[in-house]
This record gives sequence, C-alpha cells and structure tokens, in this order.
Amino acid sequence: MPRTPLPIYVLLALGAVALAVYPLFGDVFYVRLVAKVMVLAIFAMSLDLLVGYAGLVSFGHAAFFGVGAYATAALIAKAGIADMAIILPVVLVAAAVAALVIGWFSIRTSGIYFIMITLAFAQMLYFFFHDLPFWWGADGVNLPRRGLPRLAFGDTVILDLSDRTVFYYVALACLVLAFALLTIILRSPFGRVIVGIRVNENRVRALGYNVQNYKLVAFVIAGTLAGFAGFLEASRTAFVAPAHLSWHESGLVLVIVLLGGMGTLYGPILGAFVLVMLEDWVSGITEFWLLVMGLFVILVVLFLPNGIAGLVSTLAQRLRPPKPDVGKPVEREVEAADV
Amino acid sequence: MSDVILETDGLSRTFGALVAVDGVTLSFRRGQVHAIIGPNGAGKTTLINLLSGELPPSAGTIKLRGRDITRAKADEVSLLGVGRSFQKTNIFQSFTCFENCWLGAQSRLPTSMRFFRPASVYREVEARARRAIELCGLTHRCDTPAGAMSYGEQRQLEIGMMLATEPELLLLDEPLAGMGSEEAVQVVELLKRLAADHTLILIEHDMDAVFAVADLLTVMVNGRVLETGTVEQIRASKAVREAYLGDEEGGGH
Amino acid sequence: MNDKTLLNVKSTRRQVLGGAAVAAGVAAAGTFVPTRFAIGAQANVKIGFLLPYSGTYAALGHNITDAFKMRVAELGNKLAGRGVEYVMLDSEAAPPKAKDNTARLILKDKCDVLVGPVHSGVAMAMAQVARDEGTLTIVANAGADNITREMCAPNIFRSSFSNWQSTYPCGSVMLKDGIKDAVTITWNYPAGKQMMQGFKDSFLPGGGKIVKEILIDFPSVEFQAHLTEIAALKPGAVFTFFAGGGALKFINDYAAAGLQGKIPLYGAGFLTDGVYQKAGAAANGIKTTLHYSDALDTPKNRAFRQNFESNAKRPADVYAVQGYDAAEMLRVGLEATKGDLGAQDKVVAAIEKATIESPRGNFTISKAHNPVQDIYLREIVNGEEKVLGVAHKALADPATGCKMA
Amino acid sequence: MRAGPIGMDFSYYLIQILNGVQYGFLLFLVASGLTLIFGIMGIINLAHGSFYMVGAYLAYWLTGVTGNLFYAILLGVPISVVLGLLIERFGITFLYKRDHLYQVLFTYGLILVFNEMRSVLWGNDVHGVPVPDLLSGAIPLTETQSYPVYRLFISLVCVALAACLYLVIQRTRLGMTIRAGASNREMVQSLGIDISRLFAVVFGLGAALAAFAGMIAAPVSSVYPGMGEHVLIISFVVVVIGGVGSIKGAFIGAMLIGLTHTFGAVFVPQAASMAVYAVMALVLLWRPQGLFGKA
Repeated sequence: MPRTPLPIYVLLALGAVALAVYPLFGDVFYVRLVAKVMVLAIFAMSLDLLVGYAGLVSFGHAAFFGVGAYATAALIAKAGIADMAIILPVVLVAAAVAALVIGWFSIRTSGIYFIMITLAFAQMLYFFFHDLPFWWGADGVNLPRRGLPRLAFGDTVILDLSDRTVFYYVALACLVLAFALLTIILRSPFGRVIVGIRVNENRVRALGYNVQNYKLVAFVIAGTLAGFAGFLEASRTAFVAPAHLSWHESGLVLVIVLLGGMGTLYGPILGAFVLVMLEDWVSGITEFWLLVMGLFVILVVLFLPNGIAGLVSTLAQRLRPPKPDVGKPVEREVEAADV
Repeated sequence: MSDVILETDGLSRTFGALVAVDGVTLSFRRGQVHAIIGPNGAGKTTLINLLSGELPPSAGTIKLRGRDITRAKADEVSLLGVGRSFQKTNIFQSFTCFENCWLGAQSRLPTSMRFFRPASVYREVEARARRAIELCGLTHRCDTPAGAMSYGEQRQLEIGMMLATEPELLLLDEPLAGMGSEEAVQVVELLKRLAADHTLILIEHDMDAVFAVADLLTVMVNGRVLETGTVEQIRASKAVREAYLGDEEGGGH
Repeated sequence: MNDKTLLNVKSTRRQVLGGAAVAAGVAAAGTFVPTRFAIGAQANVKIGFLLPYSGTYAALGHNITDAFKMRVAELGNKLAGRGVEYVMLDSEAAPPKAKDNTARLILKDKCDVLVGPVHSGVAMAMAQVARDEGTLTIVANAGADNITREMCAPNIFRSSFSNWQSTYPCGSVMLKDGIKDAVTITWNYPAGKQMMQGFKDSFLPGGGKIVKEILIDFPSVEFQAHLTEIAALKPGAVFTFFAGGGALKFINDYAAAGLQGKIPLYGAGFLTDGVYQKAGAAANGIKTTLHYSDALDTPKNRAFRQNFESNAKRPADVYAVQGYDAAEMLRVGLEATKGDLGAQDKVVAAIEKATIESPRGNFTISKAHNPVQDIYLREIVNGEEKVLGVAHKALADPATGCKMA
Repeated sequence: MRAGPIGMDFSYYLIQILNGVQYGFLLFLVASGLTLIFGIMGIINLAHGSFYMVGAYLAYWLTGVTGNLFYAILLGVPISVVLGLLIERFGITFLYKRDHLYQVLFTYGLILVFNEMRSVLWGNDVHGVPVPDLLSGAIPLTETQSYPVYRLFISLVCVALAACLYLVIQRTRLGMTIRAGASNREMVQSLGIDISRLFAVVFGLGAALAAFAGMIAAPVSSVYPGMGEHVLIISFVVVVIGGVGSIKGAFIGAMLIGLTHTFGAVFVPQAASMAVYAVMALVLLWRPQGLFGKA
C-alpha cells in the first residue's frame, strides 16, 4: 500500500504555514491566484480519490464541481440565501445525489466505457444548466458581492466569503481539512478496499467484497467533495456558468491529477499549483497558451507518467540506499484469461 | 464418510463456439481433498471459475450446502465460506505480505464501509491476518512488499490471502504451478495441514503431489468428466490411462 | 514590475504572429519605453485588452484591437500627451476565466483602462470586477443589455450597442413592409433572447403576430429540422439573429431549403456582417438593421475603411468601428483632464457630454453610458450590401434598471 | 402562437425523418472509425473528432484551390490518411500498453494542438463551402417545402460507404482480421498477424472515414473551429449505445441519435441536447454494455 513518507508530511506542514503567512506580504494579484490554486487543488484531490486510488478514470468530474457551483448560485441569486449553514448542506446533498445517480449508471462498466459514460453524463448536465431557462443560460450568472455566502451566529458575522482575505483563509482551511479527511478515509477499512480495487479488482472481489458498492461510494465521496470545491469557486469568483461543467474542465482537472502525481494526495496540490502558475506565465508571453498546454500534456504523459510526486520519489530513492522494487503504480496487474 | 458440501448438476460454460465445460455433474464431500486433473484445455480452471462465481455458467446449477448459488457473484460466494486461489499469482504486488492478508481478513468484518477509524484499530482483523500468515509459513516475511518476495513465497501468500478469509471450502488452482521441487514440498506440507480442517478442491498437474494429498480424483477431458474415483481406481482405469495418464507415464513418470 | 519584459515580448510577438501590421510603430514606441512608475500624468497610459485572440471570435478581437491602435496612431501615438502602452490578454471567450483575467489586467499588469470583450458572458463578469475596482472600462462589442441597464456603473462605457438597440427598429420596418406574422429563430442564449425582445417590443405593439418562437441550442448549427418546420408554417416573414459561422450556415441552409425568395428573411445586422461575402447569392434579399454598414457612403467612413484596410490588409467591419470609437471616447475623456486618469469623475463627465465622430455617423452617450445612435436598414442586393436608409434616428436603449439613467 | 408541429402533414414528417437519417449517417462515419479503434486497438482516441474538423477545413481549402468539392475530396482523403498514419506511428504507438488514462490525456493534448495548428493554418474564421453546382437544387414537395438535393446525396454516399464497409468487413481477409481483432485482441496477436500493420490500417481507415465525413458535411455544416469536438462527444454517445467495437451497433446508435436529435429539436427544443443523453441512459439501463457490446 503506497504510503506517504514522513518528510513529505513535514514539507506539507511547512507549505501550509507558508500559505498562511503569504497574504501578509504577497502581491494582491498572486494572493488571489493562490486562492484559485487552493480551490482547484481540492477539486483535483477529489478526482484523485477516483483515479489514483479507486482506479476509476472519470472524464466527467467537472459535472459535480458545476452542480456545487450552481446549487450555491441558485440559493444566492434565486432565493437570496447567503447563510452558509443552509447553503453548504444543500450543496453537498445536491452533489452527492448527482454523483449517486451518475455513479450508479457508470460503475457497472469499466475501462473505456466508464470514461465515455462519465463524459456523456457530464455533457448531459452541461446542457441541463445550459439549456433550461431557469439556469440563466450560456452566459451564466454574476452573483451580487453582498449576497455571497457567510456564516453568522445570531447577528455576528463570523465568516464573510466576499472578503478576499477571509476567503483565502477559508480556502486554506478547507484544503487542509480535505487533505486530512481523505487521509483518514484512505487509512480506514474502506480506504484499504478501494486501494485494493485499483490494484486488482478481481482479486478483491474474490476475497468477498462487493466491488461495485465500494466503487459507488468512492464515486459519491469524490463527487461530493468536487461539489464542495464548486461551492468555493462560486464564492471566490461570484460567477457561475455552464463552462464550469464543460469537458475541457474535466480534462483540465485530470491533467492536474496526472501532472501532480496520482495516488498521492499532495500530488494534486502540486499539480494545481504548477499548472496555474504555468498558465499565468505562458499566457503572458504568447497567445498560443492552448498549444503550449497541449504539448505540455503530451510530454507529461510520455515522460512523467507518475507526475511530479513520482519524480520526487524517484529522486529520493536515488539518494537513499536501493530498496526492493515496490511495483509501478501505473500498471495494473492483469488477470489471466484462462479457459 | 462425510456429507456433501458442494455439488454441480449439468454445469456448462461456452465461449462462443467453444464448449469449455460441458455438463459437469459432481459432488464434493466435506473434509475431503478432491483433486481435478486433466490435460491442458480440459476446462479445469473454467470449472473453478464457475464454482467461485467468477464466471456465470451457461447452463446447469451449483449448490453449496444444499443452497443454490448458481447465479451468485464471486464476492457472495466468498462470503459463504468459499476461498479460492489463482493459478497465475494474483496478489497485490505493492502491498506488504501482511497487508495482503489484512485485506483478506478484513472482508470478514460485517462491513468495510467504515470511513473514519483507521483500519489498524480492528484487532480481530489483525489477529486473523496473522493467523493466516503463520499458517502459510510467511511470518518472517510479514512486512516485505509482496512484489519483492520469491516466486514460491508469492505462491504461499496467494494461499495465505485466501486463508485470511477463514473459508471452509478451498478452491485451489494449481498451487504448485511453476515451483521448484523444494518449494513444492513446502506447499504440499501446507496442503496436508489445511486438509485437516478444510475441504479442498484442487487442480494440479504435479501428479506426485496430487497422489500424496488427494482423497478423491476427477479426471476431466475436453470439458467433460471422464471418471471419478480414488487414487487407486484412477491409476487402474483404462480409460484414464488412454486419455491422459498413459502419456504422462510414458513420458517417464 | 519585473514582468515588463514579458509584456514587451508579447506585444511585439503578437504583431508578428497575428500578421497585424496596424500601428506596429505604436506598439514599439509604446512598449519599449520603460515606465517604471505609472503615477501622474507623465507615464504611459496602460490599456488592457481583454478580447478573444483564439477560437471562434478571434477575428473580432483582432479587428477591435487593430482599429483601436489605429486611432491612437492617428493621434501621434499619444492620448492627451501621454504615451500609450498595451497589454493584450486572450479572453478565450470563456466566462469562467473572465474574472481572473480582469483581475490580472488590473492588479498584476496595473492597467489604467480596460477595453472590453466580445462575449457577453465575459463582459458581465468583467464589468463586475471593473466596477469593484473602479477601473475605467470601455466595452467594445458585447451587447448584453444588462451592462448598461441594471449593471451600469460610472466607470463603465460601451462603444458598441445594446442587443435590444440593434433589433428594435426592425419590427417597425417589417410592419411597414406589410408583414403581419413572423416566425423568430435564434440561439437559446441571452444575446439571442435579448435581440428577440427588442424586435418584439416594436413588432407586437404595431399589430404584428408571432407565429412561433424557435430557440436552438447554442452553438448548434443544425437548422434543417427547424427550416422544415418554418416551411410548413408558412409565416409572412422570418426574423432571426445568428452571428459568425451560425449566420453563414443559416443563410446557406435557408436558401438550400428553398425558402429564399418565398419567405422574406429579416434579422439583426450580425446575420450578414462579414458573412454575406461568403454566402454569395444565398444572402440576396436579406434585410437587417444595425448601427453601422460597410456601405455607408460618408467621407468619414470611406477614409476609415481605406486607412484600416491599408494597415491591416483586411477590410474593416463593424467591430473595427467599435474599437476605433473606443479609442476616440478615451481620447475625449483624457483630454478633458490633460491625461489625468486620477480625476475619473471629470473623465467620465467629458465622455458623457461628448459627441463622438464615428465612421458610423456621430453619436452621443446616454446617461447609462450606451451610445445613442442611428440604426440603419440594410439589404443585400446582388451580393452587395446596400443602405436603404435610417430605420431609427438616434435610438437610445431604455436603460431599464440603471440607477444613473 | 400555433402549438408546435402538431397537425403537420405527411411531407413534413417525411422531411424530418430524412433530416434525422442524414445526420445519423454522418455520425455513423465518425463513430464507426471510433468504435473500430476502440475495439481493435484498445485505444480511446479523443482526437478522432479532430479528423472530422481537419477534413472539413481541407474541403474548404482544396475547394478553393481546385474549384470543386469532388476534387477536394479526392485530394483530401489521402492527405487525411497520411496524417492519421503519422499520428499513429509517432504518437498512438506509445500508448498501446498504457492505461486508458494516459490515452485520454495524450489525445486530449492532441486536440489542443490540432486546434491551435488549425488556427495558425486557416485562422479562426467560419467558412462556407459551396455545394457543387450539379447538386445545388432542391426537390419541391409542397408549395414551400422542399428537400435539398445535396442532403439526399450525402445520405446516398453514406449508404454506399456503409455497404462497402460491410462488404470489406464481412467478405475480405482484412475484414476477417478486423472482426477477429474486435472480438478478441489477444487472439489476433497470438495468430502471428502483423499487429502493428493491422493497427495502422485501422487507424488510417478511421481517420479517413472521419475526415471524409467532415468533407462531405462541409457544404451543409460550414467550417468552423470547435466543430470536431461537438461531433466527437456525440459520436461517443453513439459508440456507448452501440457497444464498443460493433460496427452494427454504431450504425443503429447513429440512426437513433440522428432521429432523436432531429425530433427532439422539434418537439422539446429546450431539452433537445439532453434528449440524446437521456436516450443513452435508457439504453444503458437496459443493456449496460450497449446494444451489441460484449457482456
């Protein structure tokens, strides 16, 4: 079972501290950008639970991100509700239900089929928000700054997400919490089963686990967390549009997971950081950002299949005395097709 | 003689035009070691896959302790106390030996849909996993990643993982496949130990091993049961000799 | 400001890659002068373009940019005595990116003025950030009614049109042509619906009847099924709004389905602008309304078109006019304060009072900061656009919900 | 307001059915290549839609150069095949042994590269491609209703192509190998067939079919950026409905989606795009592996 080595935790803790103090001296623009990275990192982490741990390559994960964002927007813009104590439960339930329904259809298939079906269902939800007049259409909706989610106790406002600094720290706290939550889940009995499923689904089934149920639950957990990330994104930009559910968004988050290193929870954080910074840098130099992005993705696939995290652990292994090969996380063990 | 634990009636499985298992009717008695032998392509592995729920049969029925499990899935069959090991080593290479068995042992929790307590607090699971490791003789390899163990040890772990699920009936698909003679001796010893308190259904090519442990033999050819009997009966059977053993013995056994 | 070098590279590279020779001198003069401190009236005015430079709308983005630069070049590459510097950011016509991109232009690139987007969704997101940050913004295309209605703000202007504005006169035109009932067909998205609303606001009160309103998924271009339906409904006319590729395909399909000449086709001007040349004979007979026409025969327009074409090596269009006028509006504002953008209220007041001399004809700015302009009726005759006249003189958007109006 | 198409006459429905079938045929050309590449090569190729786009742009460009769509197709198909073979040789080859995840991301990267190259080569404008004079008329059915000859031509060409494809797959040696490959990849590999050549042929064929669809559709769909992605996703739905690797399934799926889309647009315009996916969900409820997929 792949384990995160202690030094990595130390580095992560240092990273969290660095993020916590960054707004004190950082440039306003980059503070905003880091907030974006953190939201994206939570989103990518949720996908990593599927791709990197449960071995389910979902190409429609943006659907849940979008459901979370739209649920937030609907409460704010349609019902005038800004209370986080109401918005959050609604968002989480909406995303979970969407994930349950889509998961129920998709989980019964695997491989190429699973990829295509998740993509197709995400497209369906895309059109749901795009075409139905209730949802503001293609241009999306701007949320009033004053209506953004806040948490109040009586008349005292504790958290007001329309404040950029508050949002920054809320996002940071959520990132740390999401990381902790997924770490706990992966160490639980449930976590052990889904990790086993990725490595060798048939064997797990033969041991007496109802593989489908575990996959479905993993799918729902991941979808719910993605919905939560969507809530944060809607609060961050005060803007929601169908493009949040587009298949390019699903592709992008998959790129982040792969780039950072799937099967590690810190990988997606690294991936989000690198990709956003890369975009910021490249789009300042050339208008052909998408060409650079395309070539970059191809190169990562060919030369960095285990992502930055994989690169780090390879380097670490070179520095340490050789250890027995622990098997590549990339390849799946194939069941003998005996007759 | 003990009672019947597992029985099949007219069990068949086809792949397109190919009939891999053809009308197999067999019964397996509790406490016995029942070996299934036959030349390559006789349908032995397919038969095991049908019994373990890995594959749905095309026709026929399977009953476990008198209960129909023909349509049961692999996980359901496992939960009913049927363990199986695979011909091709089918362990979690990146897990340690202990973690492999842990996953087997954990399957006997009422549910593994537990999300917040670390797996390591489940003492009974740990105890079960350790028992299985001890039984298959890998205690010294407990924390070694499975992928780093020798081939023979991996084969033992294959069985250990199954034992961790505390099955009553074991379906063993060529446990000796690809082993050197010394390793094979160890596994034969293990099989003998297991035979003491388990029912074994065993596919094996190593005839010495089969004759050493099996109470009853079934010979399969072309998907069909040719004959079932004790070691002596099978050795004496003319039909078996012609179809199968003849070649082997002629080959220098 | 160590990203200065990046910006220089960008501007020059864009000139080369985009093949846009317009005001290459401007870019060079404007960007190679180091401007360490953008304080006071002496430093360069930094103008941020948030426009699509890739994807379907790229041509529009380039025309707006080049025409804007052309106007500045005509003024000696200076606005109210200050040098000019450009930052160009590809909006990718992607609304979700708009807020981050706008923030980037304001906070990172420290732009003094934003010149706004083609896409309405981008515009709405951009307008909100611009309003929060108080940066002077000129929307050079996006016609979303809301921008100069409920979302109107002192620092946000529009040099183009509102969707309502471009179709409102067409209802009366059709009634005058003796048409009593019509089918409307457009994409199911806000711009489409706003265009249809403008049309209905004049067609229905005048006694017209709408037989059916067809909305098509945006950006689907599968019109065949709907054309079949129109053929079966046999209305007196069809009123439509499509733009770009959708418009071209609609015109071609309309003719291919045998409807051309049988059921007259009317629309917002974007139906034929930049499209009729490619559609050939299929576009003949289409009547549209818009605040500009390529064929406007005024000295100002002729000079503008000639100048643009010799610079950019491609013909000018309505988008170029809007970019050109955005620069002109900025000039008017800046000259009122001798280039001091800090006195924003004076800049705004000057633009509000001005009469902008535009290739489209002179126009003024409403209280809600939308142009008050003539809307022309145009027709495609034998593959050429003809101006039939002014469909509505000095039309102002109703500006419903704008607190400044 | 008159309520929708109720009370429309026979010719109206005839035309709508023709519309749906014609759209279905185009989808079939794209989806059949996609399903073959899945089934035989085990590759999920997101860039397949890009061939459709490339085909359309080639049609636009070459029609401009040669003055006639037919010459454009004659020149354009070989160009697309060469492009397909190059991509197979220098890109897809690296993916055969890799997880689907890598295939998805690699070909996703390819889409971005294709789009930007298209932008550099042909710009971002939308272009029309003239219908050949020979086929530019319309067949009048009633006073106002008629059906364009060119659309009929598309359907006929697609029928001919589908028939050819059927004959090749059912009657030739190559077809036999393809069928065997689609049902059991490992077996073909073990039969000593030159697998890399088979893969190249299949990929080239898929590229040619998609590009041809783009070319023949260009006069009716016009040519615009992003046209490939729209077709790609709908073709995915077709493949999911038909079952991976099944040409027959792709055909039936394409017809189903073509008709659903057409009638959906007429009867439930607000939900037409969703209707297509709803049909997919229904089929999956009934058969999770698609209509003709392997269980």
